[in-house]
Amino acid sequence: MVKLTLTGNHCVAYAVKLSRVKVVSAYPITPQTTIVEKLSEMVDSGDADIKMIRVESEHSALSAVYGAATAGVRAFTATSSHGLLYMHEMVWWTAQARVPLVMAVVTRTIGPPWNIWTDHHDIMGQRDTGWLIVMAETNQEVLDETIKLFRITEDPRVFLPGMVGLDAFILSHTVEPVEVPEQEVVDSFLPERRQPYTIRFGDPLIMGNIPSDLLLNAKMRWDVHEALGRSTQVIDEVDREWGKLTGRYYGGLVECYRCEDADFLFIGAGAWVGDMRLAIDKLRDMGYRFGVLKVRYIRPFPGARILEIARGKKGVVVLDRSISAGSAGPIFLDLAAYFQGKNVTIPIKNVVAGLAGFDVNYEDFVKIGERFVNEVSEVGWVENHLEFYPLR
Amino acid sequence: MVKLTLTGNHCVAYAVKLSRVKVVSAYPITPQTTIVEKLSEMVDSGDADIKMIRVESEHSALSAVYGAATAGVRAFTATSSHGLLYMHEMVWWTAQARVPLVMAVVTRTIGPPWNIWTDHHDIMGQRDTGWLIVMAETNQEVLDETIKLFRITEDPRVFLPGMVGLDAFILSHTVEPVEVPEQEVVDSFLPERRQPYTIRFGDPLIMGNIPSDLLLNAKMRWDVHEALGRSTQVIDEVDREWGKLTGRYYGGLVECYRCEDADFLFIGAGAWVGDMRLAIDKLRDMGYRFGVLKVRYIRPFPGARILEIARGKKGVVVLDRSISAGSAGPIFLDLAAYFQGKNVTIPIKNVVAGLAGFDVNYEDFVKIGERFVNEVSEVGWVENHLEFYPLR
Amino acid sequence: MEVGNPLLPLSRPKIGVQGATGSWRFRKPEIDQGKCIGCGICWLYCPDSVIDVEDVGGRFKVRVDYVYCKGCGVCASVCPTKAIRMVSEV
Amino acid sequence: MEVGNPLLPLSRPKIGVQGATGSWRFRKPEIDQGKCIGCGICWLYCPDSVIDVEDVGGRFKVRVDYVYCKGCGVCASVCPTKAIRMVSEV
Amino acid sequence: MTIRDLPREKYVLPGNAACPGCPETMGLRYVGMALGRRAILVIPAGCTSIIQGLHPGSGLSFPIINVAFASSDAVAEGVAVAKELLGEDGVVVVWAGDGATADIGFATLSGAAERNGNIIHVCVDNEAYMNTGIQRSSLTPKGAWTTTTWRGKTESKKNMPLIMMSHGIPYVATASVAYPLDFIEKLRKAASMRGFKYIHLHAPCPVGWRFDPSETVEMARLAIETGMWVLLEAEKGKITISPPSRPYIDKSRRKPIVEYLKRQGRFREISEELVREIEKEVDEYWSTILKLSS
Amino acid sequence: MTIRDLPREKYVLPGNAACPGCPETMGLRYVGMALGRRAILVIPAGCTSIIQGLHPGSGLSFPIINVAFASSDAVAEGVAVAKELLGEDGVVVVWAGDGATADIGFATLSGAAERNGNIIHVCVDNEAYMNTGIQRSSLTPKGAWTTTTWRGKTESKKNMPLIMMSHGIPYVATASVAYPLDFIEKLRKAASMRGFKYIHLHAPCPVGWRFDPSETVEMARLAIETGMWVLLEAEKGKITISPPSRPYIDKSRRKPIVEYLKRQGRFREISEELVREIEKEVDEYWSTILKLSS
Amino acid sequence: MGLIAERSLIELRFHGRGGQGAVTAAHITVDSAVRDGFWGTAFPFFGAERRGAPVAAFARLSRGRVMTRSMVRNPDVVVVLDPSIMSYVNVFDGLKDRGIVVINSPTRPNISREVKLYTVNATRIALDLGLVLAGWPLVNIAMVGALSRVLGIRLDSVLESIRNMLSGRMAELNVTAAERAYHEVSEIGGG
Amino acid sequence: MGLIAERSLIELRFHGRGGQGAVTAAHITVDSAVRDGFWGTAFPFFGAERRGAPVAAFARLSRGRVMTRSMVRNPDVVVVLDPSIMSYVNVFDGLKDRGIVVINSPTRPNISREVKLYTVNATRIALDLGLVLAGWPLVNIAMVGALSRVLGIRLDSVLESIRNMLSGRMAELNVTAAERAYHEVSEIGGG
Ligand SMILES: Cc1ncc(C[n+]2csc(CCOP(=O)(O)OP(=O)(O)O)c2C)c(N)n1
Ligand SMILES: Cc1ncc(C[n+]2csc(CCOP(=O)(O)OP(=O)(O)O)c2C)c(N)n1
Ligand code: SF4
Ligand code: SF4
Ligand code: SF4
Ligand code: SF4
Repeated sequence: MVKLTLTGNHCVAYAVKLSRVKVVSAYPITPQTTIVEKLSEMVDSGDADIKMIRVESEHSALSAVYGAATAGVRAFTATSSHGLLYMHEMVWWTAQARVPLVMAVVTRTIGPPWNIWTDHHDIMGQRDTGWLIVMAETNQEVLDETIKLFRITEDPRVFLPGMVGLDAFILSHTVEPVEVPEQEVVDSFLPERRQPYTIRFGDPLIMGNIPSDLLLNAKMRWDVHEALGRSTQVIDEVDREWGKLTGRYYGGLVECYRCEDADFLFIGAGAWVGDMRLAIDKLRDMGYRFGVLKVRYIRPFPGARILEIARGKKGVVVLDRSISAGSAGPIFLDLAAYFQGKNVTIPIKNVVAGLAGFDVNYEDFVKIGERFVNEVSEVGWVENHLEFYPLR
Repeated sequence: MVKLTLTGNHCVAYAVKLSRVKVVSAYPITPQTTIVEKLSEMVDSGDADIKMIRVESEHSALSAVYGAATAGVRAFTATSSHGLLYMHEMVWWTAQARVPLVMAVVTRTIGPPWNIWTDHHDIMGQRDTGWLIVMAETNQEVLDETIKLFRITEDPRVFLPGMVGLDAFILSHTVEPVEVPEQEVVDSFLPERRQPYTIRFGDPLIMGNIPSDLLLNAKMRWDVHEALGRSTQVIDEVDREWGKLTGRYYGGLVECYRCEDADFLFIGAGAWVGDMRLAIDKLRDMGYRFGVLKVRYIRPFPGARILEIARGKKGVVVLDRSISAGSAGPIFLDLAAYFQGKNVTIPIKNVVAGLAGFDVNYEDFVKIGERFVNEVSEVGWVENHLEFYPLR
Repeated sequence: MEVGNPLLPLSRPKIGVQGATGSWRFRKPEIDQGKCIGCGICWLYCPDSVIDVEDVGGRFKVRVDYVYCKGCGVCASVCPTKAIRMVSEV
Repeated sequence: MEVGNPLLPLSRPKIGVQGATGSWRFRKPEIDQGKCIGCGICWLYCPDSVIDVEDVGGRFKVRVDYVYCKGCGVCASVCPTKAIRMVSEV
Repeated sequence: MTIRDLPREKYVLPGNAACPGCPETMGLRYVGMALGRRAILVIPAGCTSIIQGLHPGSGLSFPIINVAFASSDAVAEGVAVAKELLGEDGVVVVWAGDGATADIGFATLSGAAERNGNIIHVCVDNEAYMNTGIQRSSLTPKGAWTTTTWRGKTESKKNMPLIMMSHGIPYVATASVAYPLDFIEKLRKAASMRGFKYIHLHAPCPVGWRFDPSETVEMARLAIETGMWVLLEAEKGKITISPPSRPYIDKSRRKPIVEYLKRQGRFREISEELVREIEKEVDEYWSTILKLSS
Repeated sequence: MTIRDLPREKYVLPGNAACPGCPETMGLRYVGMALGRRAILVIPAGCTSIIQGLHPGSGLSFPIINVAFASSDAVAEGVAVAKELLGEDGVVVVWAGDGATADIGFATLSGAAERNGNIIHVCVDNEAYMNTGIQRSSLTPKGAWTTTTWRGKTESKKNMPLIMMSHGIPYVATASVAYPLDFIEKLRKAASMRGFKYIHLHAPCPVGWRFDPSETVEMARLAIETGMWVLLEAEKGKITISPPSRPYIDKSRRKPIVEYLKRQGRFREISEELVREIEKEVDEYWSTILKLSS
Repeated sequence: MGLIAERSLIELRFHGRGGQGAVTAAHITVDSAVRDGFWGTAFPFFGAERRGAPVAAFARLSRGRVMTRSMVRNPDVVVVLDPSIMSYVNVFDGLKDRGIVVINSPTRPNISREVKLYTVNATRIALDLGLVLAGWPLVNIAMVGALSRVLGIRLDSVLESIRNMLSGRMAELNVTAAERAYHEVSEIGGG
Repeated sequence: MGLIAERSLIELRFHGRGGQGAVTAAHITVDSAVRDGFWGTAFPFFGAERRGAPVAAFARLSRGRVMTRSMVRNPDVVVVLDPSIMSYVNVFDGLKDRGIVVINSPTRPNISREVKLYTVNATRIALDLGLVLAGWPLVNIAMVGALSRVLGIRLDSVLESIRNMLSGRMAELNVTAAERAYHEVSEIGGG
């Protein structure tokens, strides 16, 4: 275990190398670019035994790693924002083909206007596709989750692709101390590549022709959903094992900070959770007992785990860094619908903030928390369950 | 007003012609193809005064109509399934550019395996993008909504693009009687093209360069959401006016069938609502007082309207023809989250059915309805709020 | 989950995947074995692999599988000795 | 919603959109008016439009806008009479 | 090589879902004969997606990855790279229609060519989007009716062989379903070379071109005999005209182009003027390739 | 035309966000001089997106639609079609980098070319993705360092002018920031023609090529003088070498290619063998275009 | 007053081969019924048709609006455009008890099920009129003529509909074909 | 025992020009502090930098993990790599009361604010050592040397960090630069 100061993007590159990925294909886009650059450097300097396919677009990047994975090797790509949108068709395709592979998504907002800062519209927009989606809070988590995703996606109970999200710049380009595991540790953790089928010369296996039995096809689609369900256990197991190996256990699908004795919760995902932690310390100083529930996995959506923790609380604030325009923030939608489904009545406020890279910090969260407590105690519920921050 | 027997796709073509669209660009894909073919035929026979741009992909199709619209004319495209996924980047782009234009989406499932039958994964996957989305139940509605969308999207309170969804084959290729309005009626209904800005020779207006003020940019994004909010009123006005002109008023965002005195509701969108209507007639014969609430607009999501109607009911079944894998059906998510936000506790069951084109008819809905009533009366709530139909 | 799991979108080669495509036919190739010189050109061009050849003393013996022959008539049109005649089945 | 609404992603041309880009400079073009033959070649090539010319009796009179000149040195390198010298400002 | 030397194993199975007289199954049979069990096929959306028939069976007996319309050469390169790393030996072939090749998938193709990815791209050119019901592609010839060009296409057929030669790849060849031995030899030659190989197979389609299904081969042959389609190979920028087309270097030996056009329903309404224009373009094309073969 | 005849109105404004010595602003100034207020610019992602500076201002004084990376020619064709319908007269210009032109946007470009859409596509070729920090593009020359080719690119520069000529469009031309009058004339000529026009502008970038910003023009000129870049026009398949390149038809008058390479940091580690290979490719290219100019 | 006026919903299935116009037949049937004041829907079997391959199309006729959009699983009426496919396809699959079958056939087909059977020699009619495309007799519209008689749709409505859908010589030939079939169709009784 | 050990969190802002290595300076500062057992984060001002344009980078140093990820709005310390930009950019913007400013300057700058001011002639050091790229003296690492003295980061940690981040001759020259700056930096007192 070496401690290095690394950017989030370099953490991705290290993780890919340590996971003994065989084929990488990616297309540059700010702020993902330094991942590809670092990997290129590792490859060209002989530091990593990876074959790079330097494609002409993101659609081709995901296509190329899909081809490599289908042919039998571990493969990786990375992108961001418009790049992710441009490969959207292949995002769907790879999940339904049930081919495990891993992608890093440096979350960045979507244009126009051109804007390279973070928000989560890009990655949240992929939440229907059948991919596992994990969001990192720290660079360490970026590195750890990338490695773990190979193990999880290649588990026979899962066999789906997965993406790890890291916030543009505030993780991707920020250096902080990171413990980089030894190669042997990773080798002992990651088994040989497993996948549900492999296309081979001489073996006439046909992938993807038209189904005759539509019900069977419907079940294939449903099994993508079920496999995500099955992955919850795999994630838990893998996270525990990684914890044993490295001392870093994150709690599986979600991570809690001061939740047990809290009256209120902040729920959110991504890098800004750090500021939420700070904020609730201050809020507690102010007499408001808040906790933070970090949603690590967006898919599978950990409704049951969240409910376990949130049950009995006086109120919950869901912070979304994107919005499903015309409805509400996507984490809120998943969560509130789940609560509704379980007949749980807790006031939930959805605050949509930090869009288009607008900086939000612990002071903002303090304000949001304070306002929320007042609102709930006055109204007994929330007046308006969806709010933009900062209010006009 | 002429009554013709037309396929859903030909209804689209007629609507486009009647709306005096100037530029059409589209790329063939089953089952959308007959829209383009019909329009091509109309153009080549001199029947419609439209300029067709016969592009090489869907990304370019939406790009071309976006260019035409930005330059100042009414424009239209159509696609389906993989075509919609392939143009996904431009779907986002056009909404945030605030350029009104209209697209028909013949809803078709997503591969692999290749499959041309209907489900709603394609169109529901666009629900974050800021587009208006309306789903048709009948060919008449296809024609009417396509015309109306030009008026709604070009309303200064809205200025967003909009898509009309019609189910593959069961609308697109099914003929049924349709009343086609006279050109004069449509002319009196549709004003001259309006748009928020137009790119002109000699006028150095720059669209889309990088923002200096991230909060302002965040507000731009939020205004896409707000504009969808504002569109609810516009939709209502326009639907009423169309009703006056043609006698066909659909109820704006949602349409009800025997909801008033119902104990239970089916809620769903698209062509299969017809079978829901039949089913509830049978269910009522069986003693179960059901009604059907048809969600016409997916975006803006009509949470408030639905709640108005559903309040006080004993239970609701939301039928989704797609799933946000790892969570639940998208209409359910929007709806249940909205109910949670308003502290409304009604048992809601999400039945995901008809995936990959698997045929579902009124008999199936009868079964679903019956089961639901039994479940709710036994459990007092729903045992499991998400179910695949048919159960294994 | 592995090859063979019905929930994977995988297929295996199968003769007659689309059924007995001979039913599509409205005309039928008849080979006049007297005229046939056994060159194998019909075999080479038949788009559906329904002509089978056997080497008999340096010449091809040609046989059509009528269960699957779609009756396109390509074999007749390429036969250099006009040994194949398309006969209507309507 | 129309042009001018701040919620539209629209901009208008502006001199100095990136501030006083003269501050980027670490060297500065100085024109030796004695050597200058007024050909206008520096004007033609200056990537930033910061050289202005005036027609004075069939010759160009050349002036640099130092508020914005980034100091690239292109003008100096293309000047056929070496009338422009880049002077360090560090 | 003669007919007798060709393997008889079936890679296109009887009872598949192709139309009668389909040029794509013809071509696929030749791919089987040329490469046999050495090939993995990567197939974007197109008629061949349908020809395979319904899951869980397949009318084609190759290892096949069906892929999204615009993705094939990238997928294929991924497969080729992985197989090389795994030490498994064989040939990765993209089998793509004219639409997948020259339209939506063109950037993907061009990218793989520029990287010199080790694959063979076969463009099976039936000159329109047949799978979706005969729409114009960039390879539809001028004057041809399609369901998106009711009065005939107004633009010329994009010259893909020339464009691919301009990519400077190791091997470009054209072929025709009427000349299977020539096609098979070219496939085998391509398979023996490293890097990106492009073979453009002319494939007249009875459904889309409106001729009787028995005439597929005849139509393909007429294209050669009229000089509308030229069989050639290009290595390192140098063109060689292939034997079947050699006689037609001499323009006087070419059949009149109308003989080809008038046999096809899609050209029914073509004007004489347009025919002359097409003739001129054919002459120009010959003159360009003859320059490049010198 | 002389310098004196050029308009002085500013289309690139002082205080924009380009790097010192930027070839793209140079080129944009010439577009302004050539077409002035007659132009609408369609600009995909690239350095020019940044050069405009921050909203709500802009360092460029054209009507501009910034567009998604792979969409520009389709957007531009849409604009052109609409403007024609509206009866508004002007020129729609795509101003796109080498990446937007030859990589991700290549299918879009090729499609618009095949349809003969009435636009001008200018490829401003700085031979890498500069906006994202110097990554390889298909137009990066062999041997050049980029941040995705640390040991030099192993493939050759894709030959876009030749590829676009093979599209049979009305007008293809190459240009260089070192020869503004030539570029301006070509732009004006293109603007006077109907259909799809392609102009490929060589644009040495000090940041990405690693040379002093004062040398942008010198570097561009060296490319011509060594024969690495050839100024030409092609109409109807016929090539004409433009005056600045004419002397170099005679190989003996060309400067040695190393003089060009050694001046650029990106070629610092190039081997002699590779230099010879590049020389050979340049000779081959000249021989091809001379064939096509005969 | 025919069947169409008696029942609240009639479900039909048309059997033919790809290229034979089963879908058009279904469409014209509906269009004609609509001209008579009824409602109807028609749709193809949603598959990739290949020329010559057996295909099916469906229709529903009703007094009020047809609400269901699902596949026709139990047709009241089956129309067989091409009798030769009966050796490959079970055209009676799901047919309601005592259902109606209208077959293009010169002779009385051998049917081992209790159905109301009608035949008409549509192939003969097509060949007589020269309604042949690429070797195939065009029987689809003639069959609509026969069917309309069986259902009680007015012949005039059918002819109007044909003229509306087709044009020129093809319209007139098919009008004649439909008229002939309307008059020539004959009931055979249970099989 | 320096500042770094006294405060729970120190926020820094580095001012320089595009290409001058302000981001690297911030990174090495953090890396050195981490070697001393502290925690730290460093990040660029997220913008499109152009060579020569004024840019900023940020760092946070702390005993425990740094939780906040937001922009540094009120720095404790400002480091100015290039004094000439002070006429264009207000480097004191948001600086905490009695904040620390470390400037690369040969002379005592004129500052009308109450700050703790340190200067070092990093340009001189760079020129002396021949640390020049394309006409620009490379002062960034020298400034880290000076800063480490001000903050109380061990010089050895800084040198280790430099050797780890750079290699060959560049590493050694910069090690020398950092050492010299460490020793030459001097406090000027409030302005
Ligand atoms: C992104 C996308 N757009 C459109 C389609 C629909 N589509 C499937 S096949 C096809 C045409 C194929 O034409 P071509 O490549 O020429 O092959 P052919 O069918 O002629 O063999 C089209 C447009 C698709 N599958 N995916
Ligand atoms: C779909 C998509 N992928 C990637 C990017 C990121 N991107 C923006 S500009 C650029 C490179 C542009 O290179 P080029 O076209 O050569 O123009 P230059 O920057 O050199 O002017 C890239 C990769 C993007 N904006 N969109
Ligand atoms: S008719 Fe066609 S399918 Fe039948 S044997 Fe001849 S070529 Fe083959
Ligand atoms: S130094 Fe550069 S920016 Fe300044 S005047 Fe000269 S050419 Fe223009
Ligand atoms: S349409 Fe043409 S290419 Fe496609 S399957 Fe039929 S015959 Fe073959
Ligand atoms: S990187 Fe090169 S092309 Fe881009 S703005 Fe800077 S100098 Fe211009």
